[in-house]
Amino acid sequence: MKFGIIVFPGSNCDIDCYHVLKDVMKKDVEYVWHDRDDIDDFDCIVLPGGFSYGDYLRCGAVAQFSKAMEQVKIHAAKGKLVLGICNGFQILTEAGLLPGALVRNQKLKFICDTVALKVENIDTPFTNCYGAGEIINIPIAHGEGNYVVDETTLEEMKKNQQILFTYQENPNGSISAIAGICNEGKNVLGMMPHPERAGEGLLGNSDGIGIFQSIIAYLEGGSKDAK
Amino acid sequence: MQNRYEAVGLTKSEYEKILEVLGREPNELELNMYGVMWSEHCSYKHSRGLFRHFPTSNEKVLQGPGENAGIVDIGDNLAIAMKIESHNHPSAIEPYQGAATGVGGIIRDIFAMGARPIALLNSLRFGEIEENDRVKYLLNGVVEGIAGYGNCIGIPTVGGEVYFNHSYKGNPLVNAMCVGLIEHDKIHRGNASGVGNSIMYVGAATGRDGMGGASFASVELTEESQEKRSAVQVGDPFMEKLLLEACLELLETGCVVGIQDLGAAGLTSACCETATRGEGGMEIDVLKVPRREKGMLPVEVMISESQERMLLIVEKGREEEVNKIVEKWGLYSVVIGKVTNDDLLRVMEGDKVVGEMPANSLDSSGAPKYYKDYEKPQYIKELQNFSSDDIEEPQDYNKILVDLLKAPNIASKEWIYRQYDHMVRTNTVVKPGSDAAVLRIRGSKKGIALTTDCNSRLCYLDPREGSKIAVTEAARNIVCSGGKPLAITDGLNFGSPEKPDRYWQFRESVLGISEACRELDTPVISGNVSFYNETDTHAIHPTPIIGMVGVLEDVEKACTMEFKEEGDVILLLGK
Amino acid sequence: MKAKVYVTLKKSIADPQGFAIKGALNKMGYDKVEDVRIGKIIELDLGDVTKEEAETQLKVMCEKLLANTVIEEYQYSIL
Amino acid sequence: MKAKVYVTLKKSIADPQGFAIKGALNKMGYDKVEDVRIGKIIELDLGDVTKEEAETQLKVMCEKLLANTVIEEYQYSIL
Ligand SMILES: Nc1ncnc2c1ncn2[C@@H]1O[C@H](COP(=O)(O)OP(=O)(O)O)[C@@H](O)[C@H]1O
Repeated sequence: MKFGIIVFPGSNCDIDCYHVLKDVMKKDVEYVWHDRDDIDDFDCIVLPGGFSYGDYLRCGAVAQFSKAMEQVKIHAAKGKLVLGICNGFQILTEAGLLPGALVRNQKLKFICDTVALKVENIDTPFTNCYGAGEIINIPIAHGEGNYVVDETTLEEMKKNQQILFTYQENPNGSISAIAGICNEGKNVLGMMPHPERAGEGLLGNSDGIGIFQSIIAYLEGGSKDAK
Repeated sequence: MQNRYEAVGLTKSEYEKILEVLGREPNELELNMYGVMWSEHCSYKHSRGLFRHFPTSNEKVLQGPGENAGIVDIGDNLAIAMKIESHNHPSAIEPYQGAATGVGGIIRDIFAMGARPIALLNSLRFGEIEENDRVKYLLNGVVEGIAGYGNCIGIPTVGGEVYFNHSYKGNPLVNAMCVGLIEHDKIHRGNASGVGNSIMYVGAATGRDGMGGASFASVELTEESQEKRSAVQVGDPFMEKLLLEACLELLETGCVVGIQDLGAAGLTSACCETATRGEGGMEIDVLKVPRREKGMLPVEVMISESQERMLLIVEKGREEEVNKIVEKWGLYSVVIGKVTNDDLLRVMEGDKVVGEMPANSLDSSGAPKYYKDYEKPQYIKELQNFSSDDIEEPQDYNKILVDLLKAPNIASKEWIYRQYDHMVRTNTVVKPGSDAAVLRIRGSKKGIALTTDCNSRLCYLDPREGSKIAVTEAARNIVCSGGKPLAITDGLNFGSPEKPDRYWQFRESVLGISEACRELDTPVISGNVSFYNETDTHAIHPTPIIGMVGVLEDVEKACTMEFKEEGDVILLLGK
Repeated sequence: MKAKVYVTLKKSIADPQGFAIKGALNKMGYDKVEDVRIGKIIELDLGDVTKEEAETQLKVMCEKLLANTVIEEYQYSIL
Repeated sequence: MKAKVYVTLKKSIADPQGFAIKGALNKMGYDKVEDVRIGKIIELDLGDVTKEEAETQLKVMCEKLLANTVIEEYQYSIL
């Protein structure tokens, strides 16, 4: 089982994801420079947080054109796993791998804090280690995490159970308090909160570990399928 | 008509000193280079003389003042680089960009040593917030600027302080501190050695930024230059992130013998400082310097303060290696000159020599140094006559408590630090809101504690005692978090040194810091002086900001300040 | 060839920034201000291309990069 | 009365965002693109005011709030 972390110019949570996967989860993990086009080896691709290309124009807008992202689209189409965190989520929506878009926080300020999330669907490769409706505390750090999507798509997402995480107290104005969603195939997850920042007791919180555990359990074949 | 030298901010005797050094009249380019380098900001001419009082070394200090940043040992072959810097005047003009570029500048100082920046802190002062929309505008802009830069580049802003006081009305203070981690054998210095080695330029292109100062006034400017000159520098944290990663990767290769950031006075200061610390001479060609704008004069190129640029001294023959790494990060590098052995800084425009002077006459080793007259101000006597017995005993202490908690200087600063990403890089063990921030050092059991402190009211009442208190408060914050204080960086913000009462405050403060640091064995390893913080009506309170680092042998033992459990015992230590 | 691209949020998308500015203007005494919306102008120097080339280029640039058509609409003018 | 305000960075001020977008366009194959600068457009509905009122109001709004005249310049048009 191998994880690949795509590094764009301006990514800065790449090493945090690497650390959690390598040192905490003890898994095989590699950085993937944005201009690489060979990602066949990886079972799960992580798009880390940060400010790819300075987040200029729109967050995640420029990163979608990298060679690696073309490969990520193919990887996702095969049903393999993609986890986009924060800026990674923004890139996934810009690239059309996830519906909707992320706009400025309602109160216009950048917010760095730890917030409570509800796990809405545990029947996915990313959430199978949580309990149904479990409340977890995960840090957020973003200025543009306000999720918007049109009503029809929202209804479809609800019907398909694509909403995986919601905020207990909506910090940024997201529609339906959405914090994280997956695609129809349930193999691509985008979330604004940072599970990799909640991976160790020393940092005060390890609620985020469940996501990585779920992925590993899924890849080891012990758990739910991606449809 | 104004004299040539006055137009660039120099005095008659300073001009005569230039004549003596050169043995001739300086041309416009040279005069401007002396003007910027001998400015207070670059030469520390009014403060340098007093620095000898500071304790600057002990067995843990690996690099004291004089380099881009100071470095102190924390054991296990690891060390901490740190420095604080002010960006007060730019922030007063344009709070967002002023604060942002302040953060950018201090980060470059840290990675220029070869250290990876791991934390930022900021110390802010504004006028009274309740009465003034301008103050709210400044606070908002400054905090957004610090957040905008630090968050984007991915270095956590883990602490700081903010105070509101009428003396800062019209003259806010914005001091940014950066802390880096480095292994002992990887320390780099801004040193141009090895005759024939290449001088390379990396980073953003040069524009006419930051050239609004008096020192530029005498140059005959084309209309285009006039129009395009801008006192406001704009930060590009994305570019800086690339520059940071590229430079750290370059330093690993061993082909870089010296590295220096282009800060105040731009190329002029980077060239003369690296030359002076190295072999002594350097020749550069302004035509080779990448430019953002057309038609720039040599002098504009030499003193531009465009952001996100670095100067590298590269082993001859290994330039391609540099280009390759830099290109990988989407930047470009060019050779703009070479190290020479003639002790001169020679500026070329193509084949034409357009300026030439002894390199060490420009930098602080050659700049003038002044000891000013000082005099204890009258106000001190009056204020010190005050006795707390003259205050009536309050009737309702509960109300007083609530009033105190409401006071902006005491109330929670969460509104500020919630806008800063203080967790990125997942090392922040103790987050903002406690006495000091604590970061773990990956790959070891250790942690470091960081804080900035200064109560400027106390410094106003008695600069010497107030400064001692600032140092000891920082030390207590470190100790309460579980750390052992190691060293400080000081951001000295004062009024005009040319006024005897302000100079007295400055001198007293330096003596106070020195005494406290000697007592605590926390040497001063770096710092910054910002003078002339005054308006027509008043000077700011003396504000010597102390940034301190401490080490925790076992980061698991870090302590936070909140009460933990009902029934725990509360003890009061000290009188 | 120079061009300007105007990118604005679709009507259906909330604009918190515009809303905040409306509030600030109302507070400044402009209490009749009913609506404020914020968009972007992108000024481009397309270099040495013909007007037709410019036209096609701009369309692709907008669709692909300059605007996110999920939430934004765009217009452009060639100068 | 509706109006549009255009706020752009002064020529003398560096525009890192524009520079980065220029780089992205060049990489996407538009290698002739020479310069990109990014500004803001503010669309206002000023409510029930006369054209003259709108004119004076806009000037003050721009100077005080909509543009940061230290680094930006503005233009407006009343529709
Ligand atoms: N400008 C700031 N930036 C980041 N953190 C800040 C800032 N101002 C205050 N803080 C944080 O808020 C907490 C309380 O600050 P302060 O009131 O200055 O503490 P104290 O007076 O107890 O030393 C500290 O953890 C400090 O780091």
